[in-house]
Amino acid sequence: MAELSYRDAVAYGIAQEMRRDPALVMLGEDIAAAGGVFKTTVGLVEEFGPDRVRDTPISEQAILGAAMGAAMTGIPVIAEIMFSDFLAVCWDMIANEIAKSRYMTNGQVSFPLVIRTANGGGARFGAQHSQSVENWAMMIPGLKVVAPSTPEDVVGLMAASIRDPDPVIFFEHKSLMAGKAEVPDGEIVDELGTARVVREGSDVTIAALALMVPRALEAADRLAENGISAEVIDVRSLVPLDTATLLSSTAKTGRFFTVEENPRLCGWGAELVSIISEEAFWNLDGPCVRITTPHIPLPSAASLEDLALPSVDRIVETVTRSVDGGGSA
Amino acid sequence: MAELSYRDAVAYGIAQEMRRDPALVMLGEDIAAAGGVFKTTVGLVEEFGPDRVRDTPISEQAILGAAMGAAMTGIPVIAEIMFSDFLAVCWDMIANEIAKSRYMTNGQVSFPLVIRTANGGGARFGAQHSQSVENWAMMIPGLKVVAPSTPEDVVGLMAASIRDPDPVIFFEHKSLMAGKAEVPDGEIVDELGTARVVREGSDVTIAALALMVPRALEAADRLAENGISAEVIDVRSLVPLDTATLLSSTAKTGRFFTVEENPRLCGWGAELVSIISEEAFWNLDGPCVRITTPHIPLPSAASLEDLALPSVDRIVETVTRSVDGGGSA
Amino acid sequence: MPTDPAYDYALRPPRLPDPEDRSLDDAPIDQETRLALYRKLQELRQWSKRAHDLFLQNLVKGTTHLSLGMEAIATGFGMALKPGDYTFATYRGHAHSLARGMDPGKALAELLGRENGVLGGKGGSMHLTDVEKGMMGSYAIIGAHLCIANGAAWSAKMRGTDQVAVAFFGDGTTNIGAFHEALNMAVIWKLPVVFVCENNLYMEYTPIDAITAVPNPAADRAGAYGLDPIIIDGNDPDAVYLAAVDALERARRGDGPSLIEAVTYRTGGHSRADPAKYRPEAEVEAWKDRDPVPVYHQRLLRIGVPEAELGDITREVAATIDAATEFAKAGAHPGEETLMTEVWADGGSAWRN
Amino acid sequence: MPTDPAYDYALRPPRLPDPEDRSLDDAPIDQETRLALYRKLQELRQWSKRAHDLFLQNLVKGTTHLSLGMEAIATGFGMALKPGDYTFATYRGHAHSLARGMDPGKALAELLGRENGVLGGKGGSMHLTDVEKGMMGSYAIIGAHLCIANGAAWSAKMRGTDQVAVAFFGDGTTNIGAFHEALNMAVIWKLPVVFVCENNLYMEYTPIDAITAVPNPAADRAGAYGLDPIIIDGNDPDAVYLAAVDALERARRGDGPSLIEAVTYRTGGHSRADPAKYRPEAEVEAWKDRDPVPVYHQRLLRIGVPEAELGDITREVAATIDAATEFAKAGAHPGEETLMTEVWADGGSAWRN
Ligand SMILES: Cc1ncc(C[n+]2csc(CCOP(=O)(O)OP(=O)(O)O)c2C)c(N)n1
Ligand SMILES: Cc1ncc(C[n+]2csc(CCOP(=O)(O)OP(=O)(O)O)c2C)c(N)n1
Ligand SMILES: [Mg+2]
Ligand SMILES: [Mg+2]
Repeated sequence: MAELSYRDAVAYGIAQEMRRDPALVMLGEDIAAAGGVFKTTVGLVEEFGPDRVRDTPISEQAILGAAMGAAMTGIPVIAEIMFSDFLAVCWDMIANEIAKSRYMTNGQVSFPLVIRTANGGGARFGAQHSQSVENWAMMIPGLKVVAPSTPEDVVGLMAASIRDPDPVIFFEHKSLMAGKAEVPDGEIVDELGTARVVREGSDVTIAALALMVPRALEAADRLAENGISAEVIDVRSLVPLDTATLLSSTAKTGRFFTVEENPRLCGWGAELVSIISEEAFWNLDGPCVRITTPHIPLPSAASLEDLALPSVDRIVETVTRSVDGGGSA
Repeated sequence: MAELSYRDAVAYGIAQEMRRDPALVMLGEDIAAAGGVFKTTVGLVEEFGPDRVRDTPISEQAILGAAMGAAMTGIPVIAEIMFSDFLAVCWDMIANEIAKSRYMTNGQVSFPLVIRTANGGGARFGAQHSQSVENWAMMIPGLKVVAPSTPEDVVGLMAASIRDPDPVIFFEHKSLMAGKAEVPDGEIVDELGTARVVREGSDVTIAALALMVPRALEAADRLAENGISAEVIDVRSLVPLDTATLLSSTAKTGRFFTVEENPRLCGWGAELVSIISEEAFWNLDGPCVRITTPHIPLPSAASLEDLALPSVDRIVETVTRSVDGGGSA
Repeated sequence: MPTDPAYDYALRPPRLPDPEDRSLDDAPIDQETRLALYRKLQELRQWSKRAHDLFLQNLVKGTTHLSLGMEAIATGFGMALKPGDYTFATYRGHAHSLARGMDPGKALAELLGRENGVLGGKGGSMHLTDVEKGMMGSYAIIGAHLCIANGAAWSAKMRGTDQVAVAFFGDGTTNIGAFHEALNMAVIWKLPVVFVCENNLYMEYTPIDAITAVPNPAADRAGAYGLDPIIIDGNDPDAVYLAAVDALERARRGDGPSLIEAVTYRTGGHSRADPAKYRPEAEVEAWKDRDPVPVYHQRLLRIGVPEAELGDITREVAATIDAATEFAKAGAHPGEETLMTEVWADGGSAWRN
Repeated sequence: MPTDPAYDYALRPPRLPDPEDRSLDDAPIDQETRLALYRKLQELRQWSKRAHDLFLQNLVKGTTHLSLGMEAIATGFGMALKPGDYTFATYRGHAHSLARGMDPGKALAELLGRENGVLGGKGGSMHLTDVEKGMMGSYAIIGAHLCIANGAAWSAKMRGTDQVAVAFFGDGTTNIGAFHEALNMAVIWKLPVVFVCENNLYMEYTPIDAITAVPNPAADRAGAYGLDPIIIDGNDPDAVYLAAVDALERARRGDGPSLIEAVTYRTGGHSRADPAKYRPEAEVEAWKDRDPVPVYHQRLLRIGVPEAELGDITREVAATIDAATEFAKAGAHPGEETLMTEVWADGGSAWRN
């Protein structure tokens, strides 16, 4: 049992897998000697050498092309795209090539490939370096999508993503990097497609992801003081999606909320709400409510960014108001 | 009153606006002498000359960069991206630059800019030339999103999009191109953010877009034979979204369905269902149900593509089963 | 297979290949190889014509991009590539697929959207792939596959094999960003990859000169990556073969990538929808004289191959293509049972439990 | 402002600028202009240092990318540009913004995330923009703004003005696809645009040579677009000014774009998070001798400007920067009332009725 920061858990998880599979390689900008701009790959080039931990030019299309070509010819690859906002400059590689090629070729190729990227706000980096784009990935058939909220999950889901023979987009949250937690000794391998009930409750279900998980948990504490018992689910994996856990929790509580950092329209919460409101309709005691970043680009100033991202206060107020009045967000 | 194909309506609508505003220009691949690969820009270079209707290299980032830079310095622009799948190669320009720059600069710049693109399936073009990506655009704050289903709407919404001072993504559906309809004489200018009830009904509300509108209408005919009165709404504009029309129809019918061509996860239907199931919850007599393309890349073979896209049969069956049993899609 | 490295196959200016040029008659290529080149050329030509006939019969539903007139490039490279090598092509990838040994029947069946197609009907005309044969895919969005070819080359290098990846693309593709990123990475990582620009003078309907800052869209960019400019007659199977052998050898030696511009012309339209009316008639006529099939036929006659032998090859190929057509037409239309398969490596498409 | 076109300001090999080089002392630039250059240089330097101090006081919350050591480029161009011209910069855009006349207080306030910031706190350090001054934005994702600058240049051409657009970017940016697309389009459309590569030898933490196929990342690519390779000493305000005047003239004459590689070095880290330990100490030392402020100071003394005059300028600038700091610190933190404004041209952000 060692205490590990979320940041360090990234390199820890990758190292576990690079030791296990000598074929596994990594590429990205400034990931080798510099250890990554978020210091998430510190020590890897020292242990595994520059052929396995490879610096690249600022050529995101070439990075993912190299990753794709290597993966489809038998080399498992981890590619880093520094900020998730930059997925946009190589979106063709992700959405049109990597995601579709297995289906298009009727299964002739596989893509043991993980695209890691720093996602999310809270660092006052402004609209082009703060986005939560997990919904971009979720909407593309052929991609698996993971977003851990704890150091242990970083390690375990990293291992699961690397071992998965399909392409996984792995979102590391910028504002969770510094957080520390105990991580068990020995090999850690988690399972994709499994949500986790991180707090049990009986009145409402709150589904959250990444940075929103600790906020939902804190909100649940405050809601408990107000007499509302909230069950909090860390969704962890958007694709595959653990609908069973979401549906059974909602069947129990009768109320479903999401806490989302992505902007409002077509977020992952819209998908979850649609599933719940179709399949658990007769269990619902009131409307499903999404607590999201408003549908605006993210502002840079600290005071504005704090207003934009879902806060503990906003979660508490929205859930309370909704439970009390059956109203809207 | 003249009969116009959807295809011809595109050039007709653009010409109306180019005559009105001598500053308006257009650029894209093979749009000038060739008249566009879908023949949607035939005659424009002849009337307005090669300086206003400009062929480009295969450089989608440069195309949209040119459009953005021109728009922000006072020249209204229409940019064509040949197939909507190719939005992925210039997604950074759209999602990170064009959509965000007004907000980031606190309103210093405007983008009188329309990005036209051929969207959707049914042409047996395979996974990289058949996507419905209107949900990609809807999820980005700062973009307006339009998808007409009739020749008259093509003309009127094109004019509204061009006159709008904000960036609009204008989706032209490949499989509607050949369809003809009467279009009134004289100037036609429609309004963004207005859905249209294209068939009134009392039992269920069906929201559809583009190619799915005629299918929903045909399904409504068949449902009527089965004793189900369907109200069909052509959503037309995803951003701004006419929630008033959707909510009031659902308040009347008590049941809400979407017919969507985009793949299932995080489609525009998920957003609509989330809005309805939050704000019209107490009006609902049963679950909201989405009828979508499954969450797979689109296959090329005619037999497979027909199975993938929502068909009239599937709409009829799903609505009937749901109304009868309250069940799922 | 090794050729005389000093042999000069480069296209001399003017850029238009000269059909009267006899200089490659005595190229260091043995007759057996040349007959194999001729057979391959016939196969690609006859297959493409058959695909065209099948459109006209309305049996091909989507779009299709033929290589009619351009087959010498796929032919020359197809002959020079070794079994383990990797080919990456565009939507105009039929010739390259067949040149690697894809079954012509399964290829046609794919165009017809049949279950017995090489992709079970899922991919279609623009995505022909046959991984077993080293045909790593046909990519329909301009640019990406140059980057992907790098990845396969990188993989070969990491695995310590002598495999080479070859990416074929058009003149128009040299103006998209991915071209630039791919070339730079290939050079800095010294990857065993060969980039082959099929310069058919048109990007779809627009002449390439109208939209490109330099006259030779690929060769004039070679220097930007420290590479040699190489321009060859893309209508001459011998010139292509010699250039291919050199570039592949260079890659196998560990000397890194090459960029080859093969000048050619397509006889037909860009795709089935295109009557190709935008081209000056004189240009079309001039290139008719350079059609690789009769031009190569003449060379073989000049170097002493009996006409009858060439006739036999042509007829044998015709029989193959007929059989392939029958095979394709006999295929069933794929149904519900395959729609949802092969999104994931487990064979399925489940995104939820 | 017109300079002697024959005057040679190009950097001679070796690439490292030589601080002992006296050849530009007699460059055809009048003393008034040179004093203005010196004042601008001081302003950019002192402002950047102040921004750095404000981090250390933990008043700047996000990231920041300073131009310390690189200010001569913004200075030289800032002087050569006319009021209507367009500047497009990167996240490292403070110097370029100030060089166009952005209010130094509003610029600092933006870094501090205040309501009185030039963007009301919405954009932050990486997005400084002042459209009234021709500062058309700072773009934080590599590559895009070269394409956007083309658009502004195209617009100027369509409107028949003589405006020129200038895009500044780093050495690392030459390896992204958008660079290639932008250059090609600028040339074929003969746009009045100047591309200025600030080659500070590093892409973030990685030496540019390690990841680039050619030694001069911009100049060695010029030929790929039919442009002349131009390399200048980016630490010499006079060299930059002369090159800028030439390139702007060329653009205004209708002769199309230029690509200029200005060699420079940043004194500090890539961004506030970076201690810049990855650089060899000898290299850092060597470049200290080439710091544009003392080097230019020496030149002005050599050509007869009294030391006292330079001292006055320095002190006047210091007073401005102090006032700017007070202005910035006094700003309020923006609140709820601005969060949802200016998504759309109507000033609001409504996406529904
Ligand atoms: C990114 C992208 N933009 C546009 C297209 C549409 N498109 C298909 S083929 C083609 C022309 C390609 O020209 P070239 O590279 O010369 O190849 P050729 O077809 O002549 O073999 C275009 C523009 C595309 N497939 N991908
Ligand atoms: C598309 C993209 N990839 C990566 C980054 C992250 N990044 C920011 S600055 C930078 C280095 C840029 O180097 P260079 O172009 O030389 O400019 P410099 O910072 O040295 O001025 C990188 C990689 C980015 N902003 N955008
Ligand atoms: Mg071509
Ligand atoms: Mg740099």
